[in-house]
Amino acid sequence: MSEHMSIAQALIAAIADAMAEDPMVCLLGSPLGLGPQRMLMNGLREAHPDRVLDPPTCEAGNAALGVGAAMGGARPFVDLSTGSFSFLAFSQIVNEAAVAHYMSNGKVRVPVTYHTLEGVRGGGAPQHSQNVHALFWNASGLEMLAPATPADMYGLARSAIASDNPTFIMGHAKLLGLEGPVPERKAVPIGKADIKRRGRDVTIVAIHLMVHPALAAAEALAKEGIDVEVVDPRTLAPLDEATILSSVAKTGRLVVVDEAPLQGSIASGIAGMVAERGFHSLKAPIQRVARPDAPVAFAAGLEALLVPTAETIAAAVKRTLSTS
Amino acid sequence: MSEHMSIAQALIAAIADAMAEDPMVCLLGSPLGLGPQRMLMNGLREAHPDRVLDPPTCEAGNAALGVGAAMGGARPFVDLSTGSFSFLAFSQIVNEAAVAHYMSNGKVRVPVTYHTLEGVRGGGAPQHSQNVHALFWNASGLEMLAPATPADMYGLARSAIASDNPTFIMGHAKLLGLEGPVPERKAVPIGKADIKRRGRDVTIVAIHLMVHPALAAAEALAKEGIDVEVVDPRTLAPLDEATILSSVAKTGRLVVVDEAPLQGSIASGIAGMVAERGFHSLKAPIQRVARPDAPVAFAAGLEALLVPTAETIAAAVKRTLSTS
Amino acid sequence: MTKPQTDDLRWKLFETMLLMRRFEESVSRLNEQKHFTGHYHLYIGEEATGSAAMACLEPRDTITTTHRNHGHVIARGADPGAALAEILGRAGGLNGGRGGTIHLCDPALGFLSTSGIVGGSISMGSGGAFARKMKKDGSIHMAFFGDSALEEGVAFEALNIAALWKLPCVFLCENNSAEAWAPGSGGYTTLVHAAHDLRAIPAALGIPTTRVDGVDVDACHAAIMEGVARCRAGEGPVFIEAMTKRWAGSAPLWPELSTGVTDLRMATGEASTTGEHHAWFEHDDPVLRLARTLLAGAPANKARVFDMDARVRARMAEAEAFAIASPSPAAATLLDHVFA
Amino acid sequence: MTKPQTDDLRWKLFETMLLMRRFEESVSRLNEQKHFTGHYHLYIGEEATGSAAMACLEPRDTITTTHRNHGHVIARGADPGAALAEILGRAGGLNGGRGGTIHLCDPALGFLSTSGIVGGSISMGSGGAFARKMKKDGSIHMAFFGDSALEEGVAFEALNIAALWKLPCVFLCENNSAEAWAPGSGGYTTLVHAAHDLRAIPAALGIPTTRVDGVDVDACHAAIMEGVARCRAGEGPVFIEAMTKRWAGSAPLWPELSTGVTDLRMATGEASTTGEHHAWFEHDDPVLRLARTLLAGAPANKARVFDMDARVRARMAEAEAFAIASPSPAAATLLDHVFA
Ligand SMILES: Cc1ncc(C[n+]2csc(CCOP(=O)(O)OP(=O)(O)O)c2C)c(N)n1
Ligand SMILES: Cc1ncc(C[n+]2csc(CCOP(=O)(O)OP(=O)(O)O)c2C)c(N)n1
Ligand SMILES: [Mg+2]
Ligand SMILES: [Mg+2]
Repeated sequence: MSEHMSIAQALIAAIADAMAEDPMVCLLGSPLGLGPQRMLMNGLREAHPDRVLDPPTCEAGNAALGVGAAMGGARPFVDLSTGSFSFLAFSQIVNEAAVAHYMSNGKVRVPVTYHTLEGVRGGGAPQHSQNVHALFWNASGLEMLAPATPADMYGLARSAIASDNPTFIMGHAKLLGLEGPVPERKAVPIGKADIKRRGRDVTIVAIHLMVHPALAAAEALAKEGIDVEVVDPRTLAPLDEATILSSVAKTGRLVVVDEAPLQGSIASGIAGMVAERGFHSLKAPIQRVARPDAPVAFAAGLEALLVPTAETIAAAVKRTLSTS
Repeated sequence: MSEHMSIAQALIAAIADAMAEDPMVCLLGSPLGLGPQRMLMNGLREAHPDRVLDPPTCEAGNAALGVGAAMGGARPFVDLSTGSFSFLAFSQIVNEAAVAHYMSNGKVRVPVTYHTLEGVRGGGAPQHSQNVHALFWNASGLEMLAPATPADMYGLARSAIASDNPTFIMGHAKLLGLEGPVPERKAVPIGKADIKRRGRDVTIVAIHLMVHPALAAAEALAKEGIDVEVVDPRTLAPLDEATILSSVAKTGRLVVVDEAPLQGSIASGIAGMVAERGFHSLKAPIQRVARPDAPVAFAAGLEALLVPTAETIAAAVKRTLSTS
Repeated sequence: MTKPQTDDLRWKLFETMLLMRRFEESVSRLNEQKHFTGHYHLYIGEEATGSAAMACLEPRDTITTTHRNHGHVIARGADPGAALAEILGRAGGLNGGRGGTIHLCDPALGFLSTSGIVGGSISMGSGGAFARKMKKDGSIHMAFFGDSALEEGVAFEALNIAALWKLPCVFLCENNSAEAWAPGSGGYTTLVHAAHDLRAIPAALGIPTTRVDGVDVDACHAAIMEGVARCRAGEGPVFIEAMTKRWAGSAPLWPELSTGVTDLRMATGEASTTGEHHAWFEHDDPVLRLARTLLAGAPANKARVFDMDARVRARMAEAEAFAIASPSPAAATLLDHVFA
Repeated sequence: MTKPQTDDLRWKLFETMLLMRRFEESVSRLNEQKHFTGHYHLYIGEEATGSAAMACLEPRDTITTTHRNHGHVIARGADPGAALAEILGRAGGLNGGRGGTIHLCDPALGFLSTSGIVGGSISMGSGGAFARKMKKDGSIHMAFFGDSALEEGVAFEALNIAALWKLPCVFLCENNSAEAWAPGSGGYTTLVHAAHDLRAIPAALGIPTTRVDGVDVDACHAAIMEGVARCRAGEGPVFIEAMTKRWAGSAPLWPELSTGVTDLRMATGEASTTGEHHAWFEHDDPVLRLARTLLAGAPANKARVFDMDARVRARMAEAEAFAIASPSPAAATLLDHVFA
């Protein structure tokens, strides 16, 4: 039975369903930020007062708590609040959670899920607007998810909690209120990209929040007769390279969109991967659409200049068509 | 007057010269690791007992000390020891040091230098073998240096200490003992790549320790009549894209080498940049040579399988020549 | 602990506190009028601490502060117009609109960093003090932080470093958690600490500690002055905990001017303090409290109090006008100042 | 505090401590013989703490430990051959050669994590205890860590969490900094803490603390048993500080078997303890100390002591042979276990 939900609702539903099924699932912190969605926590708190906890403000300690609890048999969902705060827990995630399974020769399992609200949120200024996915992307052993729709959020959050690996769900402050259908309450497999729109002329790989302006760009371009395919990797690590490569094999043109600063963005990394593995398919330069390499200014006018939009994405699509 | 030094000596010479010139330069921690080079610290300790300090084991606190001291008019050189320990200071570097200048509209300056010994060091196992440069690369506002020779270490360390920006010098445990000429004790400009070997057929962009196997590969290939150009960016951020692009414009073929895991490596990012900005020069797929996406095993035999070598680099060069 | 203050100092502090209060009332109004959006924090109820602290500092001293910085920046002498403009994200702002409410920062006034990362100001504070010590000129650093900052491990690390190296740092903890709500009750994050007495933490590291009534400006000034003197004398860091009740308007996640625009007639008895916030008006509002002290047994002071307020309000009206008139930052400046 | 222990328990602990000691002597020898390279840490001198601690735990209890883990893993019952093979980076190692000396870890024995990141074991320890508490079965967690771990802020954070939520965690601090060198003197990193007494830190958070002579196995067992009982009863965490002198061989940056292979005749008086390490042999070597206790007034025990040692040595000889014969991990396994 299809439901209609916001991404915030989908996340809470996933946590609630997982908690109902497994008494070792617990929630540390509140993943819904400062906006109106945060009220959705109330039901969860009431249903599981001893499994929904408000930890102190100490991201490293909370992340370590999650690692240890996961190793000890719990399935903690640890919220790290605003993206940049997850940097305080970098060592616990990258040095501890991500390597424990490998380092123990497969003996230790770390079924912890982390969640953060990253990205340019509106008035966040540099310290509350960091996109963090690109900075964790090089860490081997960490599953990284970036759901852009309620159905993907529900399904990937279920997979994350069920996964025996440490998993980092990248939430986005601007996505929480986004609504859409959740056709079925079922898990979405980790590591599988989703083609959000089929097309023949150009491939856009857009991650996370950027899926939406990419789809808008595709609609606008369709009116001009340009048929765009929009690929949403959904899982950033491990990346579904095959789906991206086969789309590029079909279209021959690639635009990669990421809200993060360009240098070291996932847009750049995916472009590099295709320049190696899909080179012969390419008919034109890959276009990377990302933020300029600068912190995010507080002033709304400056902030708006920084982030990719349907217009800048559409322009990049046209660049792949004009050069040959 | 040209001197002959190890990289460790060059680093200590740079710090010593900077301390002699400016009474506000100070050293927190010891940047020479566990090997025999560490004895070089003795002279520095004796010369400046009140400016060479051994802080507690608290990387975040030490990094924050560096940020605050730099804002307050000092020029601290903060050693973060083994690469992975710098992750404990991630927030101080990325959320505080890197954004302060921008966020204050240019009013605050943060002339702090960080240093770490990163990389696959031999028996370091996952937690002491992390390459960290790729994980910081997306942080806007941070200068990142990766000197591969004594002359570059001396010159870039001087530039780092003199820079009014936060600067992160990536040292490598395996580089400390490497010796070479330091023709002059002078600063090397931040943001300028160096062509370590000129050639016409293929460009290798190799960073950090990887410059050396890249040069070895070039020598071996020269014997087979393949003329390789080796570009060492030296500065990872801001990256000297122009030098890389003009080399690729000449050779039409690119191999990028990085010791970090492939996904999210700087190799991938540079490949992505060239796939956009140098696409029309490319005659063959870009080849990325990096570690597989896995933690570094302790066992020497496994460790050796992970890291790029002159042989794997040469093979990649040949792949750019065989596909067309 | 409380030493009687000179009247001159009291009047000076009163003017500062009034300016701080009227400033925050402007901020609240401008937010209601949608001149800016996003999360922000008001310093109302804590004015005694910040004004006293700034009165103890010299121009060469340095400061780090937090998301709850407006009061500190104003008390240290920042132009209220530029500060308001910054909160509105305007080109005329203290930081050109790049920082906003959480990051007001002016190094010309000794501010090194205004960080919204909890634990940032205290940990960078040790660094600021380290630089002061290197200068060997008797200057000191003051780090402002909230009670929750002591939940962050880096705060503990910074206290350890400061204690080890006898850094000249006044660690000024503004504990506003009394009567605060908490996330579970829909409120703003509040203290989650097993330490019943936060002073035990610096004390474990051998740092001398004092606790002071953060509403009593005389007491604040005396305690902070003593700490500052100790730092200046090279005796190492001190920890001062200033206790305030959480102002009702800062208890929910999003601030509200729930106690209304401050009516100084509450200090004279001409306006009623009854109702929900009675206790706050009577005991916990540092501005009203100091006004009562100044007025006590000195009816002649009444005119001075109200004149002062009128001048402050006029200054704030100008500041508001300046801020609202200030243009947005030019698009062409977007990428300025990424690097120095 | 010290309760007299039963003789049975003493003998059990003695056998464990002998195995720990002989194990480390093997490690040192294999390192000298270049069977493995890289930095490593020996547990010599701290055997009383680790053996007593493990004797207080039940099989279902969990453990986190550090870079100085060999003794813990052996005392908990890991196969010495597999442990040695791990240190040599062999396929037959406890972790297939992937972890090496710093990361010996067997979850089947309750080890959750053996982390070389200072502060790791204590902070993940609160997590381990959290999982125990969720299980509601009276099981507990024990976190081993060195004194320097308390320099890391995350340790403080973990103590706070454990105190707040009354987590069943024994925080066992092995303080080996007495008589340690320091980097300035070419030594191994040692305690850099402004706290004169580390117990003040957990105490500030309301956690009960005990300090115990880490060389006296009876005292260690009694103190730890008391702490374990408290945790099991659901009364929340405890902090125990076991004090040892830094074993001379661990004072320099790279360990050396400077006190030689342990000669149990030093306990009977048949071998001399004179020389540089006299005080250590007489007072600070927990193995010799317990041997003396067992022998005191019971000459008949002498044969049992030496027989036990002979058996332990024979076991270690087998373990060494196994480890050396174990092949290197197969190249084909390189990318196994990145993900579960
Ligand atoms: C590292 C980090 N974690 C979490 C937050 C979110 N946060 C913003 S203000 C705040 C509470 C701060 O309380 P306190 O330090 O007592 O200051 P107050 O606001 O009460 O003055 C929190 C948790 C943050 N800004 N930084
Ligand atoms: C986060 C981090 N910082 C620094 C180090 C380097 N290091 C390895 S062991 C050690 C000293 C640890 O001392 P202690 O915790 O007392 O344990 P001990 O070795 O004395 O048993 C240090 C600083 C590390 N491993 N991790
Ligand atoms: Mg507070
Ligand atoms: Mg120690």
